[in-house]
Amino acid sequence: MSDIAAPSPRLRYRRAFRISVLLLAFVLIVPLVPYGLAATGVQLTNPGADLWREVRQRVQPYEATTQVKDIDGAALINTWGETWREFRSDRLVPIGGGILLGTLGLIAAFYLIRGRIRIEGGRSGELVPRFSVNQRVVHWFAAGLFVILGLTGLVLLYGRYVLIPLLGPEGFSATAAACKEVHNLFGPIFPFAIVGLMVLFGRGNRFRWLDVKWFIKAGGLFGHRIADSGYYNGGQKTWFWMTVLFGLLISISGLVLDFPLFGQGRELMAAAHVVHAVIAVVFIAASLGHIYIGTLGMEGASESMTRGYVDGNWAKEHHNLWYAEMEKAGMVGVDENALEEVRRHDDIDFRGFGSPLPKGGDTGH
Amino acid sequence: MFLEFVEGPLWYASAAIFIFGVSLRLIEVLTRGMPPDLSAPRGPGWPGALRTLFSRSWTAEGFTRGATFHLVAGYMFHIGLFVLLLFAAPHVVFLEERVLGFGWTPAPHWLFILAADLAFAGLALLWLRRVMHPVMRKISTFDDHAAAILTFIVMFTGCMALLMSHESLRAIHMLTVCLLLIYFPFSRLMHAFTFFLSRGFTGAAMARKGVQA
Amino acid sequence: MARMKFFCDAERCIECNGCVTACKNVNEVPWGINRRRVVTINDGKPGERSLSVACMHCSDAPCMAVCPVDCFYQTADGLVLHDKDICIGCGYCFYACPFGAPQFPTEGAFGSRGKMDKCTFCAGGPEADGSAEERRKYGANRLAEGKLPACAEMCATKALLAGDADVVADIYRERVAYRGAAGMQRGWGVAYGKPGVQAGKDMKGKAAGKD
Amino acid sequence: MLTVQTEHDFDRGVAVLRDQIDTKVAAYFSSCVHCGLCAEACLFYTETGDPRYTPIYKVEPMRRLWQREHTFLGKLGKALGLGSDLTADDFANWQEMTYDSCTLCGRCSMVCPVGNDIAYMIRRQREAFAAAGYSPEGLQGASTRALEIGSPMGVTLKTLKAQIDHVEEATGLKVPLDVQGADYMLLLSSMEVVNFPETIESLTRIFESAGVSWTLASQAFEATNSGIQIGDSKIAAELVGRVVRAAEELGVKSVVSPECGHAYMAIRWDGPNLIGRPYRFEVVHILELLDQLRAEGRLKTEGLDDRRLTYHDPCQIARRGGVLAEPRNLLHMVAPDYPEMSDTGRMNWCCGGGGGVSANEGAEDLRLTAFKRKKRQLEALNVDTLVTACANCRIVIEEGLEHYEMDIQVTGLTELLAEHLVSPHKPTPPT
Repeated sequence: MSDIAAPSPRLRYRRAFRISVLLLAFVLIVPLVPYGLAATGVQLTNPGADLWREVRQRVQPYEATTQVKDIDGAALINTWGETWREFRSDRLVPIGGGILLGTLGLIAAFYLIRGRIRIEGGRSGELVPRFSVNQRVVHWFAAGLFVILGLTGLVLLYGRYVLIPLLGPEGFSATAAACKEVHNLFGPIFPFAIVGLMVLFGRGNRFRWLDVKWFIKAGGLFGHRIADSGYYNGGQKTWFWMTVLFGLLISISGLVLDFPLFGQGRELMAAAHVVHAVIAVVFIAASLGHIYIGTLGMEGASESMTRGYVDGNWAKEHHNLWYAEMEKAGMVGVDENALEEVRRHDDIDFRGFGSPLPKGGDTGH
Repeated sequence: MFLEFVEGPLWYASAAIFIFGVSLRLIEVLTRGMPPDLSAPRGPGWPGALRTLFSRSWTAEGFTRGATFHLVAGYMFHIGLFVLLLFAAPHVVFLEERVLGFGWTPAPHWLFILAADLAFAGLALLWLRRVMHPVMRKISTFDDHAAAILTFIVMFTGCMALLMSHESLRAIHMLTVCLLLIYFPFSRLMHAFTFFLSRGFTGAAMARKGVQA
Repeated sequence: MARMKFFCDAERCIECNGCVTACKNVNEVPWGINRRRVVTINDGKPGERSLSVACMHCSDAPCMAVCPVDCFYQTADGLVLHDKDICIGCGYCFYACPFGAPQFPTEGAFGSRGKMDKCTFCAGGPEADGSAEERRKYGANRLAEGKLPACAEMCATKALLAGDADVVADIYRERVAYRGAAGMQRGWGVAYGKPGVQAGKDMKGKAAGKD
Repeated sequence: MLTVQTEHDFDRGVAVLRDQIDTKVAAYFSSCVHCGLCAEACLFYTETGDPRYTPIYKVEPMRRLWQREHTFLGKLGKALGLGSDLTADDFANWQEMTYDSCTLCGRCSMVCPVGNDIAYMIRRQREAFAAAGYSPEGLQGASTRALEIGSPMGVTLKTLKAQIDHVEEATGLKVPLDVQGADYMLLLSSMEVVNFPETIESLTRIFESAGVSWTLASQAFEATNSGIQIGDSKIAAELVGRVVRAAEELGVKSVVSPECGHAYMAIRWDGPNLIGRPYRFEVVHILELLDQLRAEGRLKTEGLDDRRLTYHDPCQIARRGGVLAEPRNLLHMVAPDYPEMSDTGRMNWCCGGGGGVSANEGAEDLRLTAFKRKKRQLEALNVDTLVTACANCRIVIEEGLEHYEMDIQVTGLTELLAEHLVSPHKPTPPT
């Protein structure tokens, strides 16, 4: 050891005492600091603060894990939920209802103003084949499905407001349960019906210049002057393509919702529901028009889908160009049995792709 | 309590009517009598009967064109119905608890859905053709429509009760099932039993002549 | 009447999953149903945090709003419960819920969604309190017995708090104050619509020591 | 003395119809699901498109009776006075469906999914219609002639003898008549005797060169059986009985059924059941006999036929008779690679004139419409010769071809073989 002179003991004690006091003061005061600061309202930043802000603002840069086996388990907050809820409660229900009731109103009004569209020339009694057996079968197959799915769907959408008051919660619960199961079980058949319609009704449904003119004349719905049209008119073609497009979209979105077994998450299903519901409302509204004009709205129209034949004058007045072609093909005024024979052997294709059009004959160009 | 009645007395009653009625109908058919064929046969009849029993499950050679619709829709309906009837989970449970005392593995979810959709689609298509096609419309009787529609209703109510949560729905399904059981023996549905006879008779008769039917 | 709330303190949660276990145990929930789950954020990284999440019993509950059969009801305690006899298992509540609380038995009749199941704040369902029927459908009804939810009681670090909103708030306020942290009532803003209680306001901790 | 019912007697008809519903018919009716597939198999439907010609619809009167008297709901309805019983009008309205539009070809019976033998049912319904007198005049006349003269076409032994003389002149061969103990007793259809005597000539040659011991029977040379066509089992039994008696008197080993469809059906398959006992002799179809001779090497032909020909299966011989391979074996001797028609063998299309339709004047137009099916089949092959083995098919097809102005020769298989026969007795070359 060195021989530097060590400090005197008194000095050593004093230093020790000061240190102790300082330490004590520190120990006593430091814990009070946050209180003091808090009292003065000064904020200290917390290490997790930014993270939590992000979480609450539902931007999700963070990676989350959970031990729970659940598709959306790790998501702390479902960012879509509120949006979807607002869509369903504040838009879909009121606006959808408005559209549907509005359509009914319009149709009623149209009926009151225009009345039933009669066959002006009266019935000629001569038959013109319009839809083959297969076409009619597939049409009614799709139509039946559409009605079942439409009704059950509407019950699920509006039952809470319309049916609970009538049936009571338990009664409606049973109804809704039935509707849900029926809707879910019949749903998957619909795309096949749509494909069937595409296959059997596709022929002759291409849009042409003629259809534009038809639309300009509004199909002659208002003036009594009927617009030119071939086998299908502009309106029918629109309905056909609407059916195909909507049918496929509604089927796809429906399947996403129907089978929650393939790991699709909430967001996807909520989105699918939006698509499904919006299309459904528009589709149903449009179908009301289709049903009206096919039955009550126009004399002689429904027979084409029930018996498969239309009256010659009806054809002349609503599908004049097609009538001309059928006349050329000698297909006017023949009786059912003769037509059965035609269906079999002539070069006019009545089965399968059964539009009664002369082979290759393409109406309305 | 309605459910109790439907699943209890009504169920047993209709099951009894079904069994009694079917046997009655079969006896009635078999007791009509059939004189023995005295002509010298080319070959024994029974192999032909056996053959036709299966051969008529498909269309005759060169006859597919006219029969495609029935072939497809027919199989859709019958296969679907078969799976639904015997392999739908609630049915298996019901059969085990109420009828047989033993059960078996029910069909998985996907198979059930597939079967149900096939059955519904097939039945609907066949009935629609019955209404639309001139031949079927001509030869169809009230019974044909009644049987088809009743079957559809039974399947439909079954589908409604799928959630298996509401007694009322279950009761409705059981009720329609009972109605079907009661109607069955007196209707077109008897073909489920007599087609064995028909195919057999024809097959045997043709085989005696040395023709494959 | 008290307003019952959940609160989970991320600064305390150690992801022991005790709450999850307690919930499953006391409510005897079927396999695959998770009324409560623990979510860990940035696992194994600096700033890792865990949270125990379940139904927050929202004041303006989205599930209630979208249910097509209107099977939800809110108790005087502000708990959002539902009636399984009414529920048809459509899954809408699951789409709408911010917290992913609604659960569905994966194999109901033919795998279509069965009846929804979710946290009841250990308050059972519409059936008579403590009835066997209630227990079968909804699990425990501890509230009726004067107890708090099992998950919170089980929490070893007292990260998960359940009970009267005021009391919970006070406890938290105190922790924050002590911890000197900014408000972090994650979930509250979403569930109860109020902005998070800011530290530093009104320091009278009447629930002090309850911790 | 048996007579043909010509007066309308509805009640008798219903009584008979009742007896006709045996186990088979009952099973068939309770199996039928009215799918309508049989229509697609029936040329009367496919060529007219008239749903009334759906085979199962043709037995609607029988079905109604069955439904009313053999099903619970039917009996109930009857008891409650619901529904309606059969009326004479039903018989009147269904005569066309029972006779004009069905040749009993049995194609429908081959396609029925539940296996109903509809031809069998129609045959049974005819019993009732015949008994009630709701049968076509043509068939009534034919049956009467068959009973009284011995042949539906009024061919007498005298006529036959004349033809025999002609044949013996042409061939210089003896045509054996009433030879005791011959092996084979040959039957002829009056159609052959009158319209196609060349068949007799051909057979005489073939048998001669093959050294077959055969004979004709003056008591029973007629093979056709109008009773089967009109559907009167008593008449049918009487006509079969004549053949059986003759055959057993002459003590022949076998009776040979000629190229005639329903004749074969009558004598081979229905006969024993009609007379109520098995035969003491066997029945073979001429094609079976010829094929046997071919197999034994006793039937030799030379040269191939350069004509483009095909074979038409007579329904009662092929589908309903089981003679399917024999004609093809024989035809291949002279035309090894002739083309078959689209639907052939057991699924062949009828000529449209079988089952008494050709003898039914009222059905002529319908028959010619139905012939369009055969027309299309032939056009598809564009053949110039059609070989068949049924005199009735032959005459019907010739009429059809003439009506549609198609240039196709129709010939019998036996005749064709005779033309190629290796023997000192060449046929007179066709001039």
